Amino acid sequence: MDSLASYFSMGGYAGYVWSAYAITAVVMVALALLTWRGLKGREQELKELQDIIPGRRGRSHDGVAEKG
Amino acid sequence: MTSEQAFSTFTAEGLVCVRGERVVFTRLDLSLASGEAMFLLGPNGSGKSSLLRVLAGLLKPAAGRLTWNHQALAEDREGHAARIHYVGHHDAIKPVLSVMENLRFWGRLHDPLAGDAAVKAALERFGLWHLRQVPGKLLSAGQKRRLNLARLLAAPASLWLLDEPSVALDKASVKTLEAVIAEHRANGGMVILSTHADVSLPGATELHLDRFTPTTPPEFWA
Amino acid sequence: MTSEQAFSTFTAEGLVCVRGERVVFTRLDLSLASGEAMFLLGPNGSGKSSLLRVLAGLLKPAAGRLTWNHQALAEDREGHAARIHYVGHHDAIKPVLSVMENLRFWGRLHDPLAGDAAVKAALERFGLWHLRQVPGKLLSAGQKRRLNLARLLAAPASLWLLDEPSVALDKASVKTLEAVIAEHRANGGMVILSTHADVSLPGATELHLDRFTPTTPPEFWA
Amino acid sequence: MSRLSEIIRRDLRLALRQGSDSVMVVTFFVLTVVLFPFGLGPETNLLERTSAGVLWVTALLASMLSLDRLFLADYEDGSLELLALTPTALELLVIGKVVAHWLTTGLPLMVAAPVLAVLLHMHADGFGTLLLTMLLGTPTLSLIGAMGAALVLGARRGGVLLSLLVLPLYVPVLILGVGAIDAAVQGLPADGLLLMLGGFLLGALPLAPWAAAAALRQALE
Amino acid sequence: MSRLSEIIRRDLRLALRQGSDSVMVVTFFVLTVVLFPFGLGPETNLLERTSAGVLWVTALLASMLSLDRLFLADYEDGSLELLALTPTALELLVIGKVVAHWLTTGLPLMVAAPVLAVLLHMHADGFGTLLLTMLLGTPTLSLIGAMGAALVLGARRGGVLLSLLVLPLYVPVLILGVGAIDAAVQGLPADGLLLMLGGFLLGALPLAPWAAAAALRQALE
Amino acid sequence: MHRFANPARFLRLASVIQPWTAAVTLLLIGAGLYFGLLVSPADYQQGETVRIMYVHVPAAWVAMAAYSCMAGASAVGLIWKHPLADLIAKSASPIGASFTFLCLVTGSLWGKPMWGTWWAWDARLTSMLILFFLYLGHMALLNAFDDPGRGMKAAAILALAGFVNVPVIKFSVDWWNTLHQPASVTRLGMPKIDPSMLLPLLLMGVGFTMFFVTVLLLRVRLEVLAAKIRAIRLTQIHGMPGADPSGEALG
Ligand code: HEM
Ligand SMILES: Nc1ncnc2c1ncn2[C@@H]1O[C@H](COP(=O)(O)OP(=O)(O)OP(=O)(O)O)[C@@H](O)[C@H]1O
Ligand SMILES: Nc1ncnc2c1ncn2[C@@H]1O[C@H](COP(=O)(O)OP(=O)(O)OP(=O)(O)O)[C@@H](O)[C@H]1O
Ligand SMILES: [Mg+2]
Ligand SMILES: [Mg+2]
Repeated sequence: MDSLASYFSMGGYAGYVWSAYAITAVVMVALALLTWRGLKGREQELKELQDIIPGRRGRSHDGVAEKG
Repeated sequence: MTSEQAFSTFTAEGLVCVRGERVVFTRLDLSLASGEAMFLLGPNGSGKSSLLRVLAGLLKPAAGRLTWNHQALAEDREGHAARIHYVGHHDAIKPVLSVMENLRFWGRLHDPLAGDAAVKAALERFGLWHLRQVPGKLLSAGQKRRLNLARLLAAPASLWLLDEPSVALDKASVKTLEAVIAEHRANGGMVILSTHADVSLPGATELHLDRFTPTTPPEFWA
Repeated sequence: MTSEQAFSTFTAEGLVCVRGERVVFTRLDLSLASGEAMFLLGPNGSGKSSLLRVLAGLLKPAAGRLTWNHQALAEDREGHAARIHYVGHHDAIKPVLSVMENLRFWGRLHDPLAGDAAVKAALERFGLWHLRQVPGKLLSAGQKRRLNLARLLAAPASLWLLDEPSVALDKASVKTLEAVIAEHRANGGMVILSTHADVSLPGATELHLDRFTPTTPPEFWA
Repeated sequence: MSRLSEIIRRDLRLALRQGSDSVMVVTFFVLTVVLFPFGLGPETNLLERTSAGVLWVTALLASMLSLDRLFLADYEDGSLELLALTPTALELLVIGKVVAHWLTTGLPLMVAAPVLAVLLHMHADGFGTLLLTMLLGTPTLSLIGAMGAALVLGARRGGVLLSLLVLPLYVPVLILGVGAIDAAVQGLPADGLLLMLGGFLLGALPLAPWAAAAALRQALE
Repeated sequence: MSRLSEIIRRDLRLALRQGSDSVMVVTFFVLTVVLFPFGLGPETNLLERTSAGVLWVTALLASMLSLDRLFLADYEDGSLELLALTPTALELLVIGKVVAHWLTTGLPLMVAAPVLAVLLHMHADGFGTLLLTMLLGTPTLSLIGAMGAALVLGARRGGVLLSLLVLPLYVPVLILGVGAIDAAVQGLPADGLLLMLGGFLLGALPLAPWAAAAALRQALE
Repeated sequence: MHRFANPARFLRLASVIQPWTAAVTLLLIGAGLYFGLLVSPADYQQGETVRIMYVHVPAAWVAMAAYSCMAGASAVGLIWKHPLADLIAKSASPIGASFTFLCLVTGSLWGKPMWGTWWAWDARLTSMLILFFLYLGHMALLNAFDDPGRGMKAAAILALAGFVNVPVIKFSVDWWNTLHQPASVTRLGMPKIDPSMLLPLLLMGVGFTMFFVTVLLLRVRLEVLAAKIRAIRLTQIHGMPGADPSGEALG
C-alpha cells in the first residue's frame, strides 16, 4: 500500500508526471473520437443525399470523378 | 510601333475551365493565325472573361492545352506574357499617378527598351495627350478606359486579349479602337475580344461561349 | 412595386458645373415630366456623369437651381433622396454579402417598410433569383451590374438617374432593362440616362452635353 | 431609426464575414499586450507599474488603426454615395457607423482589457476603474476617429493625415484614463478624472457626427 | 533588372504621393513611442529598462500593419494581373515590392529608432546594436510579411489571418533583437544573436519571394 | 482531370488496413505504458520526472513527422495536382497540431521541475512554438476562402515554406547550446541511453506514429466523403431542374 502511494507520488513530482499523461490521453482520445464521429456523420449525410436522389446512387462515383 | 511579325498561330485544344468548383465550359477548341480576329460572345456568366484569363495564362485550365506555333505554352509563362496584351474589366489606373506616369510604367514594364515615343504616340492616338499631366483619379470613365487601351500601343505584342474593351467608350473612341485593331491585324497581330456591344472587325470569327456550357442551364448556379 | 404616382415635373435651370477647377458645362437647362425619359449624350469627359451627380444632389452646382414641382430643391436633400434612384459607375456590391443580402440592405435603407417581396421580385426580374445565395465576389461583370440595377425595383422612386446602365449587360438583359424602364414610365416615373450604346426608349428626348461645354475644346485640360 | 439599425447590422455582418480591420484590431490589441512581456521580460514589478499605460496606449492605437477603412471601403466601391442618397440625415448614418465601429472595436477591447490586465499583473484595485474608463473612453475614440476618417477621405496622404489629426485629440483620453486607473490603484479618488472623461464623451457626441457628415458630403462632390 | 527598378520607383512614388499605409506606419511608430512616456510616466529608470522592448515591439507592429495593403491595392484595381503578365519572373516583382516596402517602412524606422531611443533614455551602449539589429531585422520583417500578405489575398478575414500567420514568424526577430540590445547594454557579447538575425535574413531572402509569388499566382486564378 | 481520381480504390484500401493499424496502435501504446510506468527505473539525475519523456518525445517526433508528411503531400498536390494529396495535407494538420500542443505542454510540465521555469526563449522551444502556429495558420488558411480549392493551394504553399522550420527544430540543440537536452536517441551512431528507457520510448514512439496513421486514414476518408457530398450538392443546384438550391453548399 505504501509502495503504491509512493509510486503514485512519483518522487514528489506527481502533479507534473500525471498531468502530462492525463493531458496526452485526453487529447489523443478526443482526436480519435471526434474524427470517428465526423466520419460517421458524413457517411450518414451521403446516404441521405443519395436516398433523396433516386437513380444517383450508381452515378455518384463517376459524378464526382467527372466533376473536376 | 508594332513591326511586321512572322506568321504565327495560336491554338487551344479541349480547354475545360473550373471556377469555384464549377465547370464553366468544357472541351473548347479555338485557333487563330496572324491577322485574324475572334469575337467571344455569350450571355452574362457564360465564361468569356474566364476564357480570356485562361488564354492569358492567368487561370490554369482544368484540362486542355494551349499552343503557340504548335509549341505547348504550359510552362513558358513568361515567354507567353511577352507576346500578349490583356485588357480586363479593371482599369489598373493609379489615382495619384498622372496619365503619362501610369502609361509609361506599363510600357516600360512590358518592354524596358520601349522609349517615350511609343507612349506619346499611344496617348495621342487615344486622344489623351492633352490630359497627360492629369492624375488618374480625375478621369471620366471613358477616359480611364482609353488610358487602359493605350497600353496596347505603348509596347508591342502579337496577341491582344480584350475583355469588353468598348465599355464606357464614346462612339468616336470605338472607331479609334476599331482602327487600331485593324492596323494591328494588318501588321500580323491577332485579337480575341469579348463584347456585348457592336464592334466591327471585318472578317472576325465568332465563338459562342454558351455552346460549351456543360449540362443544361447557361448559368451554373441555376 | 411602383404604384401610380401623381403628376410631377423636374427641372434644372442654368446649371454650371465645376470639377477640379475646370468648368465642365455651363448654362444647362432641362425639364422632365412624369412618364418622360431623357438621354444624356456626348463624348467621354463631356460631363454626363457630372450632370447626373448634380441632379442626384451629390454634387453642388456652381450656379443654377433644381426644382421639383416648381419647388427649389436646394436645401431639401433628404426629400429629394427619397424620390430618386441613382445608378453610377460603381456597383456598390459587398463581396462578402450574398446577392440577397446586398439588395435587401439597399431596399430597406431606401424604404424601411418595403418587404422582401419587392426584393424577390426585383431579383427575379433581373434573372438573379437563383443566384441569391452567392457571395458578391463570385459574380461576373454583367451579374454585378444586374444586381445594381435590381435596386431600382427593390424600393419605389419616381426619378431614375442611370449612368451608362447597359454597360456589361448581355442583349437579353438590355431588353429587360428597357422593359423595366418602360413600365416605370407607364407608372408615371421619369428616367434620365447617359449612354454610349444603343438603348431604345421610345419618345425619349436627347441632351447633348458637348453643346454646353464652355470655350472651344471639348475637353478642358487642353 | 430602423435605417440606423439596418446600417449597424450591415456593418456588423461585414465585420464578422470579412473580419474587417475592426476585428483585426482586437487581435492586434491582444497580441501587442501579449508581446510586451516578451519585450520587457517577465518581471512582475515592471509589468505591474506599466500595465495601465500599456493597456491604454494599445487600446488607443488599436482604435486608431481601424479608422482609415471606416468610410474608405464604402467610398471606393460606390456604397457611400448611395448611403448619402438615402432619405435620411447623413448624420444618422454616421452615428450608425460609429455605433457599429464601437461594437466591433471598443466593446471587444473592454471585454479583453480585464483579462489582459491580469496578464500584466495589474493591481486588483484598478480593475473596476479600468472598465469604467474604457466604457467612457472608447466611444469617444470612435467618435473622434469617425470625424478624422471622414475628413481625410479623398485627401492625399490620408493615413498620415488621419493619425496627425486624431492622435492629439486622443491624448486627453489617454491621460485621463491612465490617471484614473493609477489613482484607483493608489487608493486615491478617481471621480474627478472619470467625470472629465464623461464630459469629453458628451461633447463629442453631437459634434463629431455633424463634422463627419459635412466632411463626407465634401468627399462625394 | 530594369523592370525591378521600375517597380521600386513606382511603389515609392505611390507611397510618397498618397502617403500609403507604409508612410503612416512611421508616423505610427513615432507617435506610439512618444505616447509611451505619457502612459508610463516620465520615470527615467522605468523607461530605460523598457526601451529596447518598446522599440522592437512597436517596430514589429508598425511593419505588420502596413502589410495587408501591400498587394491588396494592386489586386483590387487590376494592376496585379497585369504585373503577373509582364515578361519577367513574378518572384522578381515581389522582390521589387519588398524592397519598396522596406524603403518606406524599415528604413524610416531605422532612422527614427536612435532618436526615439534617446527619448526613452536608452543606455548609450545599446545604440550601435539597436541600429544593427534594425538593419538585419527589418528586411526580414518585410520579406516574411510579403509572404503572408500574398497568402491571404482574397481570403475572408484577411487581416486577422495575416497577423496569425505573420506574428509567430516575427517573434524570433523580436526576441533576438531585444536580446542583442539587452546584452550590449549589459556589456555582454551580442555577436551570436546578431549572427542568428543575419541567418534569419539569409533564409528568408530566397524563400519568401518564392512563396509569395506562388501565392500571388493562386490568388489571380 | 484526375480530380478525385479513384477515391473508391482509396476508400476500399483504407477500410481494409484500418483495423490492423488500430490494433497495432493499442498494442504498442499499451506495452509502452507498461514498460514506461512500471518496469523502467527512475533516472539518477531527473528522478521520476523522466517518465514524462515517454509521452514528450514521441509527441515531438509525431509532430515533426506529421509536418513532413503534410509538406510532402502539399508538394505532390501543387506539382502533380493529385487530389488525394491535397486531402492528406488537409487531414494531417489537425493531428499534427494536437501533437505539437502535447509536446509543448508536456515539455513545460517537465521544464518546471527540471529547469525551474515553464518556458524559456530557447531555440528549440521557440521553433516548436512556431511549428504550432504554422499548423494553426495552415488550418485557418484552408478554411478562409470561398473556393475550397483556393484554400488548399494557399495552405500548401504555407506548408512548403514553413518546412524549413523542421530541420531547425531537429538540429537547434546541436547548432546552439541551449537549455534543452541534445539528441540522445535520434542521432547518428548508437543511442546513448539506457536500454531500459530506450525500450518504452521506442514502443511509445512507434505506437504514436501508428496512431497518427490510423487517424490520418480516418480523416482522409472523411474528407473524400465531404468532397463527394459537396459535388452532389453542386450538381443538385445547377444540374437538376426543379431542385431547390438550398445554398448550403455555396457556404
Ligand atoms: C516546452 C518545452 C519543450 C519543448 C517545446 C521541447 C521540444 C522537444 C522536441 C521537438 C524534441 C524532439 C527532438 C528530436 O527528436 O530530435 C524533444 C526531445 C527531447 N526533449 Fe524536449 N522540449 C521541451 C522541454 C523539455 C524538457 C524540460 C526536457 C528535460 C529536462 C526535455 C527533454 C527532452 C529529451 C530528453 C528529448 C529526447 C532527445 C533525443 O533523444 O533525441 N524537453 N523536445
Ligand atoms: N472627381 C473629379 N474631380 C475633378 N474632375 C473630374 C472628376 N471626375 C471627372 N472629372 C473631370 O470632369 C469632366 C467630366 O467628367 P464626367 O465623368 O462627367 O464625364 P462623362 O461625360 O461621364 O464621360 P464618360 O463618357 O467617359 O463617362 C472630365 O473632363 C473629367 O476629367
Ligand atoms: N472569382 C471567381 N470565383 C468563382 N467563380 C467565379 C469567379 N468569377 C466568376 N465566377 C463565375 O464563373 C462564371 C463565368 O464568369 P465570367 O466572368 O467568365 O462570365 P462572363 O462571360 O465574362 O460574363 P459577363 O458578360 O457578365 O462579363 C459565372 O457563373 C461566375 O459566377
Ligand atoms: Mg466578363
Ligand atoms: Mg461617365
